[in-house]
Amino acid sequence: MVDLLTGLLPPFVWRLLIIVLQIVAIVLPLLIAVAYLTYAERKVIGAMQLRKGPNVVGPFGLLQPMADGLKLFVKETVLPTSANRVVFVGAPMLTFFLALVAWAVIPFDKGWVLADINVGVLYLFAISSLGVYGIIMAGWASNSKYAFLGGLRSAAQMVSYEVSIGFILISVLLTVGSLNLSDVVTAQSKMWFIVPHFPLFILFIISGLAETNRAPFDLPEAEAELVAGYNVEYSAMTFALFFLGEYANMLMMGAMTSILFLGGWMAPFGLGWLPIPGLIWFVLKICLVMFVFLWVRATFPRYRYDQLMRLGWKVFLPFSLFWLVLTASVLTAFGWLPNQG
Amino acid sequence: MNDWPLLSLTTFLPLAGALFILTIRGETEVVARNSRNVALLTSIATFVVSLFILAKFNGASPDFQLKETALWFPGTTIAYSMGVDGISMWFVLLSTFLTPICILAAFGSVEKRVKEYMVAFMILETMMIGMFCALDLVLFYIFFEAVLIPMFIIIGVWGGQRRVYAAFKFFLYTLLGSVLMLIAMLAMYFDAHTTDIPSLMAHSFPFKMQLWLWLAFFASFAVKVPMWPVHTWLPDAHVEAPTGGSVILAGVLLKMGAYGFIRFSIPMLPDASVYFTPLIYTLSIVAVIYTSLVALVQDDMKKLIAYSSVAHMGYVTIGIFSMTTQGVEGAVFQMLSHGIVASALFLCVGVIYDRMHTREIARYGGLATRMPIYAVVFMLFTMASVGLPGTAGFVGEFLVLMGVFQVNTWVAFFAATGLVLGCTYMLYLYRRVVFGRLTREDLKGILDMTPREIAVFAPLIVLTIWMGVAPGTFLEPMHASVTKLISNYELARAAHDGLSLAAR
Amino acid sequence: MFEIGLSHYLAVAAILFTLGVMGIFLNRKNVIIIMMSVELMLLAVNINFVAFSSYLNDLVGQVFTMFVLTVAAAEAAIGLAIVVVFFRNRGTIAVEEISQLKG
Amino acid sequence: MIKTLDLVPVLPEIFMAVAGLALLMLGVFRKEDSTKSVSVLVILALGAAMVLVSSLGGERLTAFNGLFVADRFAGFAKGLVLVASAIATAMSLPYLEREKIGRFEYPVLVLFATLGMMMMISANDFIALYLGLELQSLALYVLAAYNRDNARATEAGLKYFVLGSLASGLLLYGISLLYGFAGTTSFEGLANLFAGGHDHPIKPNMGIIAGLVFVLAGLSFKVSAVPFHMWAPDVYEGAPTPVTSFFAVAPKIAALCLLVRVMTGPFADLVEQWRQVVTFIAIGSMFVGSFAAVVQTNIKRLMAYSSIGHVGFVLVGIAAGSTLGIQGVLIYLAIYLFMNVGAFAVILSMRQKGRMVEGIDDLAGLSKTHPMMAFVMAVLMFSMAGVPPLAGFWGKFYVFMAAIESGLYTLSILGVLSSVVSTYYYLRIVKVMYFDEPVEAFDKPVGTSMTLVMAVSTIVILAFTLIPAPLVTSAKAAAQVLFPAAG
Amino acid sequence: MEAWLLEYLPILIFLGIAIVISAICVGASWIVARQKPDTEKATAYECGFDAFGDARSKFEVRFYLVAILFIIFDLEVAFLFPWAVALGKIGMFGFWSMMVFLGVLTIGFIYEWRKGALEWE
Repeated sequence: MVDLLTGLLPPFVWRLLIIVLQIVAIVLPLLIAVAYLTYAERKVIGAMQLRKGPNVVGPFGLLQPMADGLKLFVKETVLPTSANRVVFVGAPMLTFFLALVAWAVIPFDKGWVLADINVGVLYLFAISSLGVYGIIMAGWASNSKYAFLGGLRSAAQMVSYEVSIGFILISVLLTVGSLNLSDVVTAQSKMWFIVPHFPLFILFIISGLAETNRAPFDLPEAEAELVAGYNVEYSAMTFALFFLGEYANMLMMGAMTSILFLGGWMAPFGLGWLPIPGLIWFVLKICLVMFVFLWVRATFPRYRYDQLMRLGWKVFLPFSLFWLVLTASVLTAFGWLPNQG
Repeated sequence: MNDWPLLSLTTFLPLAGALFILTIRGETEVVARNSRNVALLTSIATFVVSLFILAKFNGASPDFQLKETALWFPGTTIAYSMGVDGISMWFVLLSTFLTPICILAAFGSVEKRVKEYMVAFMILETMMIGMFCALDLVLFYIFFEAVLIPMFIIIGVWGGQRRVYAAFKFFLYTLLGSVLMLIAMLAMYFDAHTTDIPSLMAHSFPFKMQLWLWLAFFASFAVKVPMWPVHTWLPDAHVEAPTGGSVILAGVLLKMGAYGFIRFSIPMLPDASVYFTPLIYTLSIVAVIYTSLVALVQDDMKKLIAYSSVAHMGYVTIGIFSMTTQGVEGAVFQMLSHGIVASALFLCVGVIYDRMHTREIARYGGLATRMPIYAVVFMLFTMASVGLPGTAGFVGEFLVLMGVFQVNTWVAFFAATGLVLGCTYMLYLYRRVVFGRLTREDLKGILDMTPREIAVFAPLIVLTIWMGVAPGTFLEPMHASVTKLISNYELARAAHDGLSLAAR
Repeated sequence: MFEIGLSHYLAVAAILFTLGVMGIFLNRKNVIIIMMSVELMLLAVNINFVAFSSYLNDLVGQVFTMFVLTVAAAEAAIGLAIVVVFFRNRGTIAVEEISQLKG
Repeated sequence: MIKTLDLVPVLPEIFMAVAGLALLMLGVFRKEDSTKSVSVLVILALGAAMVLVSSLGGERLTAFNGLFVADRFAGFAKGLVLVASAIATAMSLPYLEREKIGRFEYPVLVLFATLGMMMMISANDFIALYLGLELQSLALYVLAAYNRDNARATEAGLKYFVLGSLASGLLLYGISLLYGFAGTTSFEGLANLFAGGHDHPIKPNMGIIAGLVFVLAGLSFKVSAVPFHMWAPDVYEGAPTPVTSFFAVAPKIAALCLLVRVMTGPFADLVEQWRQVVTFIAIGSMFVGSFAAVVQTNIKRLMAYSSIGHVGFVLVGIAAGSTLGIQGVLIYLAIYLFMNVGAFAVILSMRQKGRMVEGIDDLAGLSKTHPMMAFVMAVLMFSMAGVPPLAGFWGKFYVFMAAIESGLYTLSILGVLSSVVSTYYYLRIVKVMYFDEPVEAFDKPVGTSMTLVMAVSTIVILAFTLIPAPLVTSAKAAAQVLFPAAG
Repeated sequence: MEAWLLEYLPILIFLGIAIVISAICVGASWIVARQKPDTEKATAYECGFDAFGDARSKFEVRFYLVAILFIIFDLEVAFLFPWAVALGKIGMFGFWSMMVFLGVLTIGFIYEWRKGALEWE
């Protein structure tokens, strides 16, 4: 049977087919995960506030995300007359697109990675940097004051925290000595990086919140000040794409946190002997991080914008820089650097 | 005074004077008076020192004498090298002689910014003397060009109505010519590997190169002489310059070009000189006749004298390129006499200009009645300019004509025609200014020459007559140098003729 | 399969570079576009360097690229700052308005 | 892999970098206005750097694996640049205080720009060249727009920035082509490749020639040579005057020295290829500099064209491509330095009723109102025109001497002719000062630093003819380093 | 094609698929949903008032400042990436080189801090 198939198609096409299937295998669960992340958010926060959360559509409200999606799907796509149409429509597409493609280099389990490139970290860093464009484009193209200001704020916020994320990545890379994400995970086989780099872990989580415009840093969409920020003019599917992209980015942050600090697919607490596949551990870790994200949202009040920027530039940046120097010094001084030669 | 660097002393004494004048401070009146006095004393002292040069000069030797050499630009042969031969010595003396006269003449006529005027004049004198003494190409060029700066200032600040135009024209014309000379000098340096003038005289350049070099030098000297058709700056500069400036311009600066021909073109580039002699003859003849005709119709005295200078310098170039002993000696003598006579004529104009503030010939007439001394003096110099035997002008013109007659009768003929025209315009000028009836009201109050003015003219008169009566005094010391020049030249010409014969 | 060689990279770089230069000279609208054109030129240069570096198997080109990137960033930062002060003084960043100094 | 790191040749640069950073910190942590103290310290730092440069001696030393070279040539050029920067800083201070735009960043930026220039001069590899050039340029862009509340200054900064980055782009593109076709960015490596002594000298192909032309174009921008000169007049006019006085001297000297090093280093054996280009640029610069300046009424614009013309003359020396030519270039630059700072000291003193004036006509009658200033300016103008016996003449003399030696007769003749034209506008300034009637007198006092600069520059210009040997010999020694084969 | 380039093939395909997905999402909704725009609907939201002025006018210069700071620091990170990976190979020389670089940047950072470039209000 297999021989027949391979004979039927030239090997190259065959290979393409496999790749496409792999991609589908990533994208579909991802979209479902995103959908249920929104559900989880409402449920978790509901529980924390002693409410029930969605419970009407389907059992335990499990079909609520589907209903939301369908509603947005059949809504009218309003294009403001003063907007720049191409950019206006392009912005959510870009955001969503970037949220998807970032997953191409994530190792879900040992060897389970779509593209095992040796500059994975760089790729992630680059893709997440591009995220700003979607927001700026949306804010600008809408030609609405709220959207514009929201877009600018959001962009400023994202770039501010991206700098410290960059330094955090460097500190981790110093310990790993490779830009390949699988190598990053395997380097933690003895000890997860959360232990030596604990302050960095905290920094990373917080920066991740800021980077994804999550509470308490959800300034760009602060309803009270800016109506809904950069996506005030968006409706229907264009809005849905922003929404999806944002939650996919959250998941991405969770994945990155797991890979960088929580040992990726590896089992915790010496539980490696259990017949549980790495993928499960990985997903569990992402869920844990997501829970923290939701927890934070339910707990903390929103930051003021100036406080937010001050935190990014005056606390995170100096500290991550300091930690970087410290890491490099310690590793160099004790000869613990990887790939010494 | 045996070991004294006489030439440097002569050259830089005026500069020291200039620096001294710069330090004078105080009330405008006092400063003016002191500056005048210091300048006069310095220039007289310079003249006295320069007389020592004459005294120490050995007229029998054709070589450069009183030589001084000092290292200057390491890595090149450019050196501070000074020396005089029988020809240049006279120009040094001419310069030192005319400067005090100019300064004295300026006592009455230059009223504003006297200090600056004197400084400029002193610097000018240094540059002139240095140029005639220089025995290094580059040193020569430095002095040759540096003259422009003080002269530019003199014309521009103390000049007449169109002084700015005249100053610019003077500066740019001369500069344009001399930059080409600079290129030629550099080319010579790389061919001969020296900038020493005596050594360069001994060096023979390839003929092709000579032609280009000669043209480049010609560009510079022709403007300076000035030769027709690049003489147009001269009338403007003369007319606009203050009297002292005109005197120095006519007396010394014009000689620089001709001196350059004698010093560079002929000894260093003999073949090219032969080649281009017809060109020189043609231009000179045109200059003599054309400018004489132009001079005839001038109604500005200074302009008329300026054109006469162009004509007289035409004789000089003819004489130089006649390449005979009489011709060259005549040319040099003519330069000296023209230096004296033309200067005196400008001073004569200055005398009445200071009184009437106009140079228009038509504004004058019948001055003889009110100014007898002036009439006599003016008469003397008019005659000298015309070439009356017994005055300085005669000897030079006569020798030039004799010299050129041996070489080319047609040139001699045309040059002689020029003489006649010269008589015409000078006498015509004299008649219109001095004779006739004194009709104009404002002239009736005009006063005759003051003792200061007489003092200015006295040495000039003496010299004019001396040169006319005993030209030997001046011709003797230069004879050896001129003979050497001619013989070298003849040698080269013979070689060239041989070459061209062989080529045929 | 279509093989991409050095010359293709060079051609792309040359086209980008030309576009950048044209952008500076032909653009009549906005100073920001000029700055983007400058960046485009530097990008073309980087493509060149990296392509050559790979072709020559020599790291210097990539090192150079890093430096160019950094300097380009610094240049962009300073350029942006200058544009801002210009805008504050003149209230516009249109290219035609940059004409107070004749020439 | 990494050899012993000998930082001795880079000591002056390291010192300057540390000093710059320290002064930046000092300035930012001082509560009150620290412009004056930082300026003085910057001048001292420049002086100390000069001492360090001269203490290196004449030996050829390299650092950073041959990326950086310190030799006699570099020492000479750095000396000029340091002097120029120090004088420019000293001249700026009174202006900044008067115009109330004094901030301590100004001297620090000058210091960093100077550091960039020193790196440029010592570059022995295109990477080092690029970095030095950019360090210089970036600081200069900011300086041009330094008076940030002035529309003209910011416009000047913007223009300078746009065209400067364009130049960097051209230069880089050229470097990338050279790298690709020659396989190295090291000056020595390139020189060996093109040298005849090499086993297989690379025939300069189209790529290398194109790269060379781009590099030349980029550097021509930086030295404001025709046809890449158009930014200079606008920037000179628009930038604050002390900045202009800095622009006119130090960066120009540095860029020209860089050009010298590039042309005589890696491309020494391609002289036939680049000579035509340089000749063309030189002729263009000399003529544009001369003719365009004639119609100017703003003295800063005039100085811009004047400097374009001077660059043309310097390029004549480079086109000669010989020891004598480079010697001439260095002598020219040294003299140019003093002529320009002197002239700018006068321009900076042009104030009427507390306001700066920039018109040439404002100089009218200066010889009556400020005789000494007029004298200084006249001396400098005659010197710039190249009239002997002033120093400016010798600069021109040496470059034309070199050109004649190399047989570039047409270039020389065109050059001297253009110098006659340029004389016209220099004379015009003298004319305005000496021949015209005074308008309004300039404010007094002129200021000590200005007087000092004027006096020093005038003395240098006048004295050079008397005592040329020190400059001439050291320039020769510096030039000889670039031609090791000639010995 | 070289082997290492093949590793990027999945990414390329992923990019293509992601574009298609996002296009389909918008496009399908566009087709399925009823499109009935009117002036009120298509005007930019401004708290119920008619929009006045151009939204893309001046905005605070601090955003530029943040952008400029970001460019500088992000580039710094770009330098750090290769350094971090190769630090083991380049040893003390590499370490100290980067420390000098970071030191210079820190000084710049302190300067900005003192100058108030990091203050938002």
